[in-house]
Amino acid sequence: KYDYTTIFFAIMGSFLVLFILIPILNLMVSSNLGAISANLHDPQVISSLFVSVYSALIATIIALIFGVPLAYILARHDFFGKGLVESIIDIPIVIPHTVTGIALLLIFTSTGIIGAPLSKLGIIFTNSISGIILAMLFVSASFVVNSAREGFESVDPRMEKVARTLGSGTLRTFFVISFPLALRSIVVGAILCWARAISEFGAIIILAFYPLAASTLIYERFVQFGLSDSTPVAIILISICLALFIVVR
Amino acid sequence: KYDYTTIFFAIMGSFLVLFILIPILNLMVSSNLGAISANLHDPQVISSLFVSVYSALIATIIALIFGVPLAYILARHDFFGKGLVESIIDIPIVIPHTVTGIALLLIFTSTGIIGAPLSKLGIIFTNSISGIILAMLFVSASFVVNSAREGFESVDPRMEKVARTLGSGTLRTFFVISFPLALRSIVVGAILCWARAISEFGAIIILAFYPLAASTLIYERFVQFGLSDSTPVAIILISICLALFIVVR
Amino acid sequence: MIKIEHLSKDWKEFKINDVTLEINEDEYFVFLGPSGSGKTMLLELIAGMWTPDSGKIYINNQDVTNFPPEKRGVGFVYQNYMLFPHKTVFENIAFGLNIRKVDKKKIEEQVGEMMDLFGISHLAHRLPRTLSGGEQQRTALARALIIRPKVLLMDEPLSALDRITREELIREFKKIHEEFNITIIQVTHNFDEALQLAERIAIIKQGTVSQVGSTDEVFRRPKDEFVADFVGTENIIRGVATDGEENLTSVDTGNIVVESTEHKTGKVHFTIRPEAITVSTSRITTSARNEFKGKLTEIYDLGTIIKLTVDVGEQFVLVLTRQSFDDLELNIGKEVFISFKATAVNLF
Amino acid sequence: MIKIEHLSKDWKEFKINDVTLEINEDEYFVFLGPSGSGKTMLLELIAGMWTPDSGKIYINNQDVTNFPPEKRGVGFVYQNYMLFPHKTVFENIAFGLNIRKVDKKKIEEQVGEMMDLFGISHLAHRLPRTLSGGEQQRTALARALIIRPKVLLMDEPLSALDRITREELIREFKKIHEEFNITIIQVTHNFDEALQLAERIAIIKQGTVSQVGSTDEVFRRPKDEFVADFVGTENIIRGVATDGEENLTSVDTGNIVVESTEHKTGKVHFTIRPEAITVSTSRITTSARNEFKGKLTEIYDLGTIIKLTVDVGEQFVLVLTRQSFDDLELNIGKEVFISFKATAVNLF
Repeated sequence: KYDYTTIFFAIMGSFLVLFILIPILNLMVSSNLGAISANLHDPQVISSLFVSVYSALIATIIALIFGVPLAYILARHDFFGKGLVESIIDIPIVIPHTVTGIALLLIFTSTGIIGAPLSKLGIIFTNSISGIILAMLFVSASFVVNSAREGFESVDPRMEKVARTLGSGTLRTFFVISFPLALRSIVVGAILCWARAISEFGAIIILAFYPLAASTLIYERFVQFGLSDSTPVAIILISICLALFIVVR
Repeated sequence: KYDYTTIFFAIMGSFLVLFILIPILNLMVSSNLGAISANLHDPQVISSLFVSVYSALIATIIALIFGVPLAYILARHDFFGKGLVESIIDIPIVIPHTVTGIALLLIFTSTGIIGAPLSKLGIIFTNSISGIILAMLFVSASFVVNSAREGFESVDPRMEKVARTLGSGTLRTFFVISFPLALRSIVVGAILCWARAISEFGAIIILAFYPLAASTLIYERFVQFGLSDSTPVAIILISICLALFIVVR
Repeated sequence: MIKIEHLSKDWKEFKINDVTLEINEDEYFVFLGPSGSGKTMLLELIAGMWTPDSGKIYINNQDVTNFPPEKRGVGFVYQNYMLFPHKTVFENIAFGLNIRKVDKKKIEEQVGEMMDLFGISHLAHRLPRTLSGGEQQRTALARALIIRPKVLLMDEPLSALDRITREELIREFKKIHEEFNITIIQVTHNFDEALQLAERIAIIKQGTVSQVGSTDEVFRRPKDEFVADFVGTENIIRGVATDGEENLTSVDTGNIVVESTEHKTGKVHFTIRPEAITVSTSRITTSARNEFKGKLTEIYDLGTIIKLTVDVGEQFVLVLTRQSFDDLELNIGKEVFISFKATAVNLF
Repeated sequence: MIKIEHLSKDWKEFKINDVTLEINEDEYFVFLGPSGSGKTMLLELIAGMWTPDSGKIYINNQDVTNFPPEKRGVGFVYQNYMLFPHKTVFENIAFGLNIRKVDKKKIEEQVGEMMDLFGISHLAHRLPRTLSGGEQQRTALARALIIRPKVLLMDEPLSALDRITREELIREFKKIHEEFNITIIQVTHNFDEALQLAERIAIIKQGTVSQVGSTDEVFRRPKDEFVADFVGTENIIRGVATDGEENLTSVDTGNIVVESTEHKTGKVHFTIRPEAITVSTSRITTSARNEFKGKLTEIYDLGTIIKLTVDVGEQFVLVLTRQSFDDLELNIGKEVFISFKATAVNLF
């Protein structure tokens, strides 16, 4: 039924699929339930999971508050410098993670241009949850913006125009028509944003080694105790991420 | 000309844009040229940049060889399990970076199920360039697949069908029609793949701390000598990434 | 009722260029033009969906140029219905009343009446995607009309529908126009639609108004080659016009001389509508001033009618019914006579 | 020449269901059907772009069911031209010869001839996106014909073009059909196109062949309501048929009795094409077996022709030219007589 070219391409493609799939499956089965359950009772593990999950959640909420309006503007308006704004939003994807950490630390440290005034207000970013949230927001906000934008672009602007002729103002039209219709994409973007936030390590380790986030804990265990002690924590964290990933799909 | 809703949305959106832009600009201007030039003469910096650039290039080439055929299959065929394959390709985006390192180490270490037979052939992944390439390929291959797939989807399959009726076989049609027309997207995917590869830190630090990649070096300098000594290397690395990013846009 | 003065707007590939137009109260007005001519943008400008670069728009003698759409009191119906997909038919129609915070019971009553009028009451709780095209367009109409707009704007409302639904809706449009005492402006690229509905037509060409007039005027006296070609005149022939005898104009094409009752001299085009030309197999005496002998060169069977091309020095296209065609026993190469009145020759 | 036997294919929303069909050598054959009827898929099945679920396809008595497209020797032309955008007009046309490793000089010669034939020589080094629709379609035709296929398949080749270009290309299709000794299968949803081009037509409905025959057969004797409706018969009326006198069938609609030369009894539909009905203001003696007195209820000005609805108990639609309409001095409500021959009444 399929010709040789298709079969050849399919074989080539399978390598990549297996290369990604096998390490993940192998990880999932490589620790016994006893070790996992012991780790689930370790207060350090629980607290680090809480730090990761909670910080990623706050970062996602902030990304939504500022990202959804931006996405709507990008979907509906053409303006001078639009290309530049789009580029800026995408930049964090290509910046090395440790560089991100350095860049954020320079500006948010208690002597940095933003960190200094805020530290007088008692807001400290080095080695604090705020710092973790900051790092996560920086690397993950683009997911909310890009996904929400796609959602808004799939809503025909003429539908909004019709709502306008029926007496609905712009803000009301946004909340009654555009937002509900783009909601699915916004939710997908939020979940991707959350997952990307939880996955971050390089920027966090520089900005805020403590309080330990889950990905930092895995690294610390690996350095101090070796592979077998870090594996159960890795399994717990990947399970949370994969569960959410399956929800998105 | 613009109504209040649009202005309000634009202001909200600007916060996010500035939040990303300011740390990057600040980083770019926060070190003097003397320090940067001194670092450009430091053999450790040069060698780490070479490791990053070279490994990312190899990872990208491997991703192209296996990813482009996969992208073509995904763009042209419907098959059972297609959704699963698409999910697997996207999984690395949501896996925490240190977990990726653990997962790859488990399987590619010299006692792992793939690492063991390969180590007998002299191919070692721990603390070697091969390990760095491995980590990079895992986190970045999806960029090639997704971008190439978009490229192939933008080529009307009927154009290929017409080429077939004119006497061109499937493989020839791929190389004469589909590939040249999707080339732009494939190149964009390759550059994004390369940038994502160079940005990786968490997986690399677990799989292969040595030879020092640039992002690892930044971390090491930061831990040993502090912020001001790691900044010049960060500037050099971000300049390379931004230069490539501008090429893509 | 609606007055447009020197309206211009330039946006991407769309352009409106210095349009001045007046549409009367309760008129059924049609913008007719090819796709990309800017007719949709003109309609959206009237609805307030764009800010014009320059010019003014008046509705009921009020300058609404800077009014947002929600303040203009116009209803809008799109080709692709643009129903809110997350709301039922009832909720779609009730939308405008909900915005106006109308009492819940009154909303139910009014929406009910509207649904009855369009025969869609049984669809009240269905979502738009489950409806046929015709049902969706009726819902869109009901939704636009329930707020009792002074003006109803419709952008190609029939283009996405099949022939039968189209004819049903043409009848409903006429009914709405009579019963609602409403000014309707409809955009279309289909001349037949315009003929069946419009009281007056504006031909839109590349963002400008090429000709305005009653359907009959535009149809019988196209102002330039573009209009003539667009409305489907088949015979467009060049020639040189000179004053002839009996107050007629003679147009010499180089091969034949045609007489017209219109006055123009110099290089001209003239048009004759295919159905204004009579064909016969022998010379007959009629009141027609123009009669030529020629050869039948082409026969196109178009089903309901037959289209012939006759070469009398110039090529003329004419149409006749199948019965007449059979009666005359025509075939290719046959010698025939064609005749048409001088009043049927339109010069420009 | 082409034989299709019990061909079936089910893919997503597209479906071909047990199609059996024979197309003769050098025939101009048209698949006519509404959009979504599967006619394009049928064409692509003949070209080998799909593997059928079941059934056989023969070209020149050879079973090609499992041949890939490159081995079938068919040319294919799409509605949207599908020119290779990264190749010039010359390179597009030369594509098939390059694949065949034809000598470079010969390629130049043959492509040159082809471009001359279609009048596109001046475009040789232009890229497709810089061409008009008509120029692109001529290039696509030249590209398909240069490999001298036995069969030329065309999928809605005229749908994306304007009226004038369409008529030019219709003439060129006829020329190609004569000069190349080629079997042409064309897909269209436009009945007029089919009438002007086809020797035989297959009406496609939801993946099945509804009727096959000469254009005249399909047009005058639609087999069922779908075909009748699709080809545009306006008068479809129900009634009960009984054997009448003089070997005729009488159809009683409840309001009038119509006579037909066709034989059928029981519940039937009958159709009469609008142009087969004659209207007059006084009773006249003719050979027509059916004559009814009624009232003129609707007048539609369609430009070239006028469409009338006459109520004689049943509603009949008929068409006449503007001149006849003016001569008869018709207006709504006027009492008129309609008549039609028993041979014009089609029962099914």
